[in-house]
Amino acid sequence: MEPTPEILQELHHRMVRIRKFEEAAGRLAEAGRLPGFLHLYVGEEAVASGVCVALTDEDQISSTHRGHGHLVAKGGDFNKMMAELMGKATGYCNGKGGSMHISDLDLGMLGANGIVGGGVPIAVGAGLANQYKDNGNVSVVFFGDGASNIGAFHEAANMAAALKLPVVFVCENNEYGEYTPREATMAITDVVDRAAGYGMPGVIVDGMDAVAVYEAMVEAVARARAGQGPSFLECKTYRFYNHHGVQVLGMKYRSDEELEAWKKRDPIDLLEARMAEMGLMDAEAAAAVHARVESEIEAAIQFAEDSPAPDPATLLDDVYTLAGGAA
Amino acid sequence: MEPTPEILQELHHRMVRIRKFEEAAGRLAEAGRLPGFLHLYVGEEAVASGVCVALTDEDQISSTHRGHGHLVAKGGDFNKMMAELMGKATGYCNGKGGSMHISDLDLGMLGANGIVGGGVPIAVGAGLANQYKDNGNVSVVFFGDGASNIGAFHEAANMAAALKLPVVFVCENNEYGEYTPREATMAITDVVDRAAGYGMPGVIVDGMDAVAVYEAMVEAVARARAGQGPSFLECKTYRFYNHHGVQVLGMKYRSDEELEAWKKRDPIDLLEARMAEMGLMDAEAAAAVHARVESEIEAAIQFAEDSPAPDPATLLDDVYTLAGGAA
Amino acid sequence: MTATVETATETRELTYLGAFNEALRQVMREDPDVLVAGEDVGKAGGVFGHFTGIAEEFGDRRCFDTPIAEQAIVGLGTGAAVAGLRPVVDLMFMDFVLVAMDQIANQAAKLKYMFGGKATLPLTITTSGGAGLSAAAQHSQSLEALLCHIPGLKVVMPSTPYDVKGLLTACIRDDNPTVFVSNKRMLGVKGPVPEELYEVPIGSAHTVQSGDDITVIAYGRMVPESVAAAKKLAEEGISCDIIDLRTVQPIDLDAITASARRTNRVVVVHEAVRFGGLGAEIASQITEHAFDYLDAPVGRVAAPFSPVPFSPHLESHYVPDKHRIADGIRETLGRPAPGS
Amino acid sequence: MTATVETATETRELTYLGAFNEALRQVMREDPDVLVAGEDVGKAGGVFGHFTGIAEEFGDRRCFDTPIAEQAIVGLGTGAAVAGLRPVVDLMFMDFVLVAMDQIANQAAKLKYMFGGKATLPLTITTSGGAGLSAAAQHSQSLEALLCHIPGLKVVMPSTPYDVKGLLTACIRDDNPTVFVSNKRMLGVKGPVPEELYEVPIGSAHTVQSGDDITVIAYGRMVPESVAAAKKLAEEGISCDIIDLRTVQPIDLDAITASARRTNRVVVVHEAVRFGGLGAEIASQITEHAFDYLDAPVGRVAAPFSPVPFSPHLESHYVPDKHRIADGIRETLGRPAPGS
Ligand SMILES: Cc1ncc(C[n+]2csc(CCOP(=O)(O)OP(=O)(O)O)c2C)c(N)n1
Ligand SMILES: Cc1ncc(C[n+]2csc(CCOP(=O)(O)OP(=O)(O)O)c2C)c(N)n1
Ligand SMILES: [Mg+2]
Ligand SMILES: [Mg+2]
Repeated sequence: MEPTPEILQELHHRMVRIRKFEEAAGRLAEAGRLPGFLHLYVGEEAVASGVCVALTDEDQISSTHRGHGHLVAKGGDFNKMMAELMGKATGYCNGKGGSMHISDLDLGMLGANGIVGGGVPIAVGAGLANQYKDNGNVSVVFFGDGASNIGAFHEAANMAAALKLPVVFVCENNEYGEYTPREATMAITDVVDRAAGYGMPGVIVDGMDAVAVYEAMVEAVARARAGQGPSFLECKTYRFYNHHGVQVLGMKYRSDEELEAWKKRDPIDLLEARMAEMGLMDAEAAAAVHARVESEIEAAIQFAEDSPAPDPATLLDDVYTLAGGAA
Repeated sequence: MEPTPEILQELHHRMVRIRKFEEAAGRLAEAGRLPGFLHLYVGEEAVASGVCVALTDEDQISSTHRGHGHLVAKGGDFNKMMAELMGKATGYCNGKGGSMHISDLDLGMLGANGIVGGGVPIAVGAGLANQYKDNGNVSVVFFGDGASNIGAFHEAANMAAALKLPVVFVCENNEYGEYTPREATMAITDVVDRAAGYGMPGVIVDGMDAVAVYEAMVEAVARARAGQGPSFLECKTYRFYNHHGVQVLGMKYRSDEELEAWKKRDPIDLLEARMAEMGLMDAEAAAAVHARVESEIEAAIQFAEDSPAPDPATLLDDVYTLAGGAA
Repeated sequence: MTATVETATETRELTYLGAFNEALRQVMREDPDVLVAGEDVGKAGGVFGHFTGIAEEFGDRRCFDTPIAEQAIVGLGTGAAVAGLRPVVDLMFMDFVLVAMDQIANQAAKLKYMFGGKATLPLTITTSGGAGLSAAAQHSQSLEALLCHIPGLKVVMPSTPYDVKGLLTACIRDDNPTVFVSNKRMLGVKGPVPEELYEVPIGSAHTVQSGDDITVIAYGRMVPESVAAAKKLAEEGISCDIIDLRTVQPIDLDAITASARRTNRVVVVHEAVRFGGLGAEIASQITEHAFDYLDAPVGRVAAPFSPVPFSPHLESHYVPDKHRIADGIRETLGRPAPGS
Repeated sequence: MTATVETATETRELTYLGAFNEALRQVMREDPDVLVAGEDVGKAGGVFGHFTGIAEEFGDRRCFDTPIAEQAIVGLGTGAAVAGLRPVVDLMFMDFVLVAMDQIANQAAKLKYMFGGKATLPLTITTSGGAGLSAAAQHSQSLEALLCHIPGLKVVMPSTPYDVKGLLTACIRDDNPTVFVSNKRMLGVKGPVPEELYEVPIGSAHTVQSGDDITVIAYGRMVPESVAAAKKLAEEGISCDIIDLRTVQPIDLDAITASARRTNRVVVVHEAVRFGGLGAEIASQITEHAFDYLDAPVGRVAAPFSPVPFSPHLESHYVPDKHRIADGIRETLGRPAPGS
């Protein structure tokens, strides 16, 4: 169904929040102020936003190594995110997880994951819990085109279909897995061609169009909540930066033309243009949103900088749950 | 193409060899004369025979836990097979592998496998070797309906398609994985629906009709030899005995009606009827084949019985290859 | 654990398998969040019979068959646990742990820590291990050493029906990922089992018999084999202190060190391959904590360095038994074998 | 290996990564059956640069990118090896060994034995392990203990460019499944490397420096850390005999026992988690073979029992370094820390 102005504002706001957070993270990384790996979501904002605006806070998502965008879209807290990226005690994971394991179970964000495909069975497990509790919640699996080639994805997709679980599989097809193009790793063009093999309905969506993603997602979620089982969304999208970090490798694995063509379809520009046409947001209003988010990001960076490092005494905490249980 | 009389004789002969070997093995197992697990191929003879008659001795196959039929169809030696099942030193694996690991690399039989799906990537690897050596050989993967749900199958099928390897995927869909019916473990009826997800052509074949399997296989093999990549054959078949051993469990997991309906389409009866019609084999001639094979089996049992047990001193042999290499 | 035994009101004989099934039923009756998933666990009740009648009693929403997909089976349990259930997932053979190793060791075991503690994972993985059934190299392994090396997991390997019931209960009630390993060759073994539900604490060993000359540490099927060996050795005047570890992660260091300090000689016994097996860790910890008390290096009786052979003629020489255990004990005691 | 060094005609400095790349090129030039497959190993030359220029020199039939499918990558190598090639397959991070564990441990490692010897598997699996890059719990592990417990595999973990070249050559030429583990933090380390192709025998340790007070056994990045610790300890009058194991399966028992019998005290150092780590096996074997020579239990310096934390503030306390190694050595020597 045609989204309301409020929905459009929400889609726009979440995309801008992702974009600003990621660009700030990229700057910090290039300045050597973030440890570890950093997989930026810039360019793919329409997918996470379109998907998560169609969800409730109780619905769950499982994420990937490229997880910041998913968490921001699910309502993640900038302070805790930035602090986690810096490895501070105030971060989402008390500094123990970092970018690749950032998570917020209270928001139903079941974690970024360092293992490609590793999060897929976990979201399916959450789907089992939702079905069993009959709580009407839905779990969503974000995964890449490359992840669709790994066994864990296949097993979990088939499991979800066999058990008719309330799960939505969202493929972020950005045409590359690290530095290797899709054509080198699969003989199909559309990952959604795999849905039929699980007995799931599947659709292809313009992953640069937040509204299109949102609309397709609303249907998939309704289907899941109605107990009709899982479905598959393939979102055609593109990452604007390198696989990790910002700069592209010395080695060229994507052409400038290709990159520029995709950038012409920047998901935020597209939505702002559309909203302007509809008279819902002029340049000034858009700029205001950008500015507000930017200042939140600045505050988050400050918060993270000012936060204490984890106390070495906590190194061995939380390996096990001590309360309850027999141990 | 319509098979020649010689091909029909060959199909019939291999099916009878499988049937007689398996029934003898079943009798020995019930008499407590075979150690370990025993997964009989009875009922599915048309698949292994139809596939292997379309192959040369240089072509390879990778097998499953239900592997005797595949080895017999590829030309396996009854003596070495029976001796291996009895755990004798004269067996194919010197008694170290048994039923679940029976193999004959000289015949291109890359081994039965105790891990469902475990043999799939291995046959794909053999396909890589064939492509690299450009030797025109083809490797064939036998796998069950249940195996199509495991990650290793998915990864290897996609790998074969991505690398355009000369591999044929032969699914033995007998509608059950152990005691669980297909409907419980997948939301599709035809496993071949997965082929499109790998960009492979796929066909459904009557797995009780050796000629149909053979004809479909000839096409798939030609395609592979021509460098056009892998293809997928789904053979609808049924096992006449229990998942392992002969008797059905106390617990009934298949109805008598279902079993009887399939037995009415016994692959050997079907081919004998067809050949009789064509005037290629009368009851007497068929009986002669059965009798000849039976006597070979009896000899093989004798050979195995008379064979020595493995010398305990060989327990630690063949863990590593000692000749050559740096070690 | 005698304490717990005494609290038992009604005790009668059950098999190892029966104790498993009863514990599961009783836990499922008390906690509606416990459900069971795995290959052939539903209608068939499991290929070994662990789950017989569970689907009938609790319905197929609480005990159901899954596709052959070990990674997804474990992940199903992990996700369901994080989302508030208390799942039991079954991996038919312990060898299949290798198929699901990423989901077990990179996911289930690490999630809580990676999330800074903000996750609870009351997941129980049940599986069946051990050799001696001519099941060959891919259906006979004892892979506990791989699991015990992974922080975040707890692993139990009971040797009696009593411990099966108490440890399975403890595993399911535990808020961490636990792995419960049945021994395939002990499923029919009978022993006293209280009717009511009870826990055997994870991490506590059990002294099977007291002795003064040497400490024998074993678990799973190697416990009865060690007892049989000790009986033989008693005739030679050797008195063994036999400790059933019961839990292999964490191990009961106090119990084993105390015994080692008293007997001054120790032999560790397991079915798993010797190199890199749990025996090495146990021997090292004992040596670190009782070095001055030891009169000989800690002995290890385990499988040699090869896959498990199929032929019974070979397998019988592969798996440790009472004879090889007795030899190992004599060797550590520096006693000649009788008649030598 | 000094012997081999002397036979080297031309020696110049190469990085750890450069030595890997050169060995691979030279082996591929001499043997057309060697090919390389893995994620991003083709056009990109590997995410760490191990395979830079290989596809350019040998073409994309001999060095190509695969899908993200670790099980199929290992199986591809296993099948190709059985069918007569000598493949090198790469698993980007050692943590991903867990994803492919069935294909490595149930298939590649066991095929030959299960087939009664009738298979040859000249397969090399290359991977990169080790912590210290804030890569967190799923990209920092040292999982050699899991591989070393599996009969059928050989595992090497070099610490110098010289050994990288010699061991990679030996692994690829070996007719068995081998696992070559690079240490992610050593890729830029420079050292002398002969120009011509040579092998460092699999299974032979190397004495890095001779000493009399204690034997320090390490491998991978813990070797330079141990050397740094020894330098510090020398000032305290402690002389260390440092042995670089280089191969962790099989281990060079003769070399380590001989040293242990001479120094009477031993410390084993590794990055992996202590519980169930290789240190336990090494300590046990030394204790078994040199019990009467030991003045103290074999010490172990290793990672504590937790996943690898992300934050550098925590990780620096997790991974063993020269300070903790020095402390471990002093402890085994019963020496107080200076200033205490
Ligand atoms: C099991 C596993 N294999 C390989 C990697 C290394 N790796 C990290 S991200 C990535 C590419 C993933 O591609 P895709 O799924 O398309 O996601 P994208 O990065 O394009 O968003 C790879 C190969 C990994 N983390 N886990
Ligand atoms: C990884 C793994 N999981 C489970 C098993 C146990 N198992 C052996 S055969 C089998 C059923 C296989 O079904 P299918 O692939 O359809 O082959 P079929 O037995 O029907 O010929 C199962 C579950 C196994 N051997 N390996
Ligand atoms: Mg991608
Ligand atoms: Mg089947």
